[in-house]
Amino acid sequence: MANLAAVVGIGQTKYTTKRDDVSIAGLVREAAVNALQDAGLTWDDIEAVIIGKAPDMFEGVIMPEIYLTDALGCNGKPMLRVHTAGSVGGSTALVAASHVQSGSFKRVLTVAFEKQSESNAMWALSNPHPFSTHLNAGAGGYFAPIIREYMRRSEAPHDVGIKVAVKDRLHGARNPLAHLQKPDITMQEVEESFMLWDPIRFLESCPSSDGACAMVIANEELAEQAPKPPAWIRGVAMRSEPTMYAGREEVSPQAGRDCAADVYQQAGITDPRRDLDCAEVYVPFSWYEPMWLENLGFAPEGEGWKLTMEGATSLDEGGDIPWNPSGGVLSSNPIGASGMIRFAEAARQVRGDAGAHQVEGAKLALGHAYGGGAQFFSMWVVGAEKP
Amino acid sequence: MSQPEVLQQSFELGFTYTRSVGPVVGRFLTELRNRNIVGIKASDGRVVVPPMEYDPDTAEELSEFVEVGQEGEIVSFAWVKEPREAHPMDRPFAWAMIRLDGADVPMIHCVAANAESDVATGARVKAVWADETIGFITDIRCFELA
Amino acid sequence: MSEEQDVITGIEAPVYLKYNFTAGAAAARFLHQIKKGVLTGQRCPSCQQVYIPPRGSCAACGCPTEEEVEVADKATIQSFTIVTIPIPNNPIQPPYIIANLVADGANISFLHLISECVNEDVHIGQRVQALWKPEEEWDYAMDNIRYFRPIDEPDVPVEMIGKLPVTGWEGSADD
Amino acid sequence: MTDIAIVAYQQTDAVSDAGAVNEVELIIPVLGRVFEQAGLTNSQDVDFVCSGSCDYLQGAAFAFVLGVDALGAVPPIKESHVEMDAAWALYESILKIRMGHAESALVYGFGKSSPGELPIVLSQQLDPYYLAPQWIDAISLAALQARQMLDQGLVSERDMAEVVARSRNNALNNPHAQLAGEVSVDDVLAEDTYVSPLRKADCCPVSDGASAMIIATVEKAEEWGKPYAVISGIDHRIETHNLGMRDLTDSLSTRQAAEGAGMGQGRVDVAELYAPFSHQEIILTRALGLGEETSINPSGGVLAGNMMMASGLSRVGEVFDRIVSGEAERGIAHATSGPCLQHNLVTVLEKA
Repeated sequence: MANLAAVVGIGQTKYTTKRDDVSIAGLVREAAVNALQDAGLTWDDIEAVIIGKAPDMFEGVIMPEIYLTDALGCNGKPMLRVHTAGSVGGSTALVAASHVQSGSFKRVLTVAFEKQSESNAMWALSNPHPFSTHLNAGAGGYFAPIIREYMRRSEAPHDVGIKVAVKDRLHGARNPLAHLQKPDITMQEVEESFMLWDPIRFLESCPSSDGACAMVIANEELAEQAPKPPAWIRGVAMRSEPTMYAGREEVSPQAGRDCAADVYQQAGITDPRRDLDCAEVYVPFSWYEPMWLENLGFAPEGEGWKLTMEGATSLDEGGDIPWNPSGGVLSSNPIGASGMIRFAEAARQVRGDAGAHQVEGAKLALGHAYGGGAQFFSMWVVGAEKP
Repeated sequence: MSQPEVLQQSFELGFTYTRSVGPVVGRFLTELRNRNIVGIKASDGRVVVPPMEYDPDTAEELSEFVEVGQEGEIVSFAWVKEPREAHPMDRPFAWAMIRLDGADVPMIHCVAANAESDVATGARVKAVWADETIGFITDIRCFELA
Repeated sequence: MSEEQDVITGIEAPVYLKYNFTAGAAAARFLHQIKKGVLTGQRCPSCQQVYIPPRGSCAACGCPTEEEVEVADKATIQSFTIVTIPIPNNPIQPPYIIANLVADGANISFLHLISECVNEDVHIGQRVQALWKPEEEWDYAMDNIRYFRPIDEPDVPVEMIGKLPVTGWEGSADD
Repeated sequence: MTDIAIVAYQQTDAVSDAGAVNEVELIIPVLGRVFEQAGLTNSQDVDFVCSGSCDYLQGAAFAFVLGVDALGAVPPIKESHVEMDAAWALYESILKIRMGHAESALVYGFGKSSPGELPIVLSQQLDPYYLAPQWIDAISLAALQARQMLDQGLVSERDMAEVVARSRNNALNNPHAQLAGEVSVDDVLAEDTYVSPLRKADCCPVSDGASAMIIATVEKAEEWGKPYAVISGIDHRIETHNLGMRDLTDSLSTRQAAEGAGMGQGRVDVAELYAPFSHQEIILTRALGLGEETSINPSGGVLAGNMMMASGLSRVGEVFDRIVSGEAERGIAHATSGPCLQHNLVTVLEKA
């Protein structure tokens, strides 16, 4: 049986296109210091640091924990670097939690970051390789055909993605840290935005952001002494499957369904829409909201889009299950940190500390991340109450 | 099933990264452009060159800059007989840890010399500036024996 | 002195590394065959599925694949996207269609371009065939196929995509 | 704390150029053998999988994603990855077992370093403003460290040559070694310097290869009925990235890790140390306080073949092999990362 663990401090940076005032270390450091402050702790209180980010090619610094040791106060401590593609922010939080849940550590710091302005994610993700056709047009090029197949199967109206794009930006406008601030966004504006990878429009895609997110995770005893309410970790799960194999279900991957079932079972959730108060789910392209609503069991297969269209996932429409109240990946996307932001924002909700995007009375929340060809999944459920 | 001949192709993985440097690294590079070298004072009072942003022992932000000399002493060196393509020199040279005058912590840079026997631990070296300084570590083109 | 000039806030850092890539065994066999104008996949000894391009293993079963299987240069569109932004370092000009194509005789899709079509008419289940470059330009590359173009065959029902024999698609009875 | 059993270990030969083998083709045979050794079929038979690799070794982002193709991950598995040596993947897997979310795990590491110029590739691990733009290769940094040792009289060139000669001779008994032979100290000393003061023989070769291990709770290992060794402790520590602020002639973080892992609580019969340069073996031996009773690097160590991202795990595997064969009762394995031994991990293994 895992030891209890809880999030006792959360720190983020303001997400933006280019943080031109800090070094890579400075960016990572800022989130970490904010998390320590939130937890009322100093560097000496931290026993180990777990860091995550997406491919090293994004910043061109190989195994950056080596250079970031001092910025994160790690001299003489254990430091671990996780990399599980786009899900890495979530996986990193889970590996950090396992440091405490295993009983090996009392309190650890975890940080995930991306300083995407140092390079060009499109370049890093579609770097030509010998003997290959080099038709890889970035993440959007990869996911667009899968979205098209979802649209065909579900017979969803064409404007579901547009609605998600608007909803998440309106959420983001409540979150001062969100990269995109578009309080006046309209369906028409999204619909008229440039079609990048048909059927994905510009405003249905995530931005490219600089940013870092950090959390302090502590054991039961220290969490109970924490100055601010802890977010108790009620379930943790990861699943992976290969990128391509014959007969793979790409629209609703088995790995996502299995991962959700695992984390719900641990948290005692039988009906996620009813039992959870909100969810922070990795939605980098708007259509992934209805797709994940189904994959995560919030709606029957083929009907996820109905929840979206009913406003069930919208704070502004008073929905019963707000998704991405922080604005989500569609409002801020420092790739390596995006998963951890989902996990941290879920924790903020149950700590009652989410400011203008607080879901009133939130007690139980889901944090979700995915990566690779929608093949790596990591999830946690956090609660206001101790399990 | 036969093993086909091996297929090989060279490729370059390359990008020119646009790095923002923050105030500490920025100050050092700005001074380099002006042909000055500055260090920073660590929590234990040691002067570190190039300046670190965060103290290794206390993890605190560092901010007290100290101008140091452009000459110093070799603390250790490695003699490179066959420079690699990426290296800053195309003839034999040394990488060295150099403790600049006024600094406590050595920095690593290259030293131009005619022969390995000319270089020694404890030898005095001085900075040689690039013809044009732009605010980059290679504004110090190399060190040479003083 | 320094006060009179702008403080440096950013630098350009060129990071260029040279590699000598060697194709894996499965890829090398595939590339030797495509240089002759033949598309070759590998069949999993366990689940019998045919992978192309082959990677030397069945990703589902995790076992090595060795049996080589020739597949057709006719294929079915499993899905696609119309891309309107350029690919870095690639001469193809947008808008262009990139499709997930399953060749007849294969069970898994690969990416390739669709051309000689009306972009708006391209659809899932559509039949296409490779347009090869002139033989004298063939190299160890999938680019030997310039693109795929629609052919006059009935659409393949979605549930049949990825299950056609190498002999192709006759069209179902109710077409 | 739950004791962890190592049940199986396998590796490829360390080779200078694996040639026409992609990541999956490199891994699959090793995984096949390690599952066979444990009496298992594939990753469906373990509860967790964790791997270590580095994209930049061969210059392709997401190298580890292809690794998943070797696992038989259908239906989906619990799987994670560290962009580090697989010794740290072992560490992560142990936490997973200790938290009760797994009873067994597959750990593997792989690297194809031959496609790039490894010492130059590794220069991009350094500070991206001051050091990486100078392209200071990893061998030159080690040479700076060796010179400090020599200047301070802490080692002689003969001491270093003795490490090399012992490595080459020990490697004669290691079928996976890349460099092995009856080499004398004088043979080594007769060699010219390479990056002075280092000779080429003082430096590990560049190797391609992979290794894999299966661990489990002791209860599970008993159930499987295979011989096993017990991991009684594991810890790792990192040091400042500023080489000028470290005492390069010592390895403080190795000592801290050894203390954390409980190395001092018994005799050390065998030690496998990840020392890519001969003088670093001496630094590590001293930092750990190893004496005459300890057989150091009986496999030849990484001077006989350094499979980047797998070598740290291999050190653990080598000690495991010696314990289950009865050659040793208790041993330690060391792994390192970063320039001049910046980050160090120590595992203590004991007879079951």
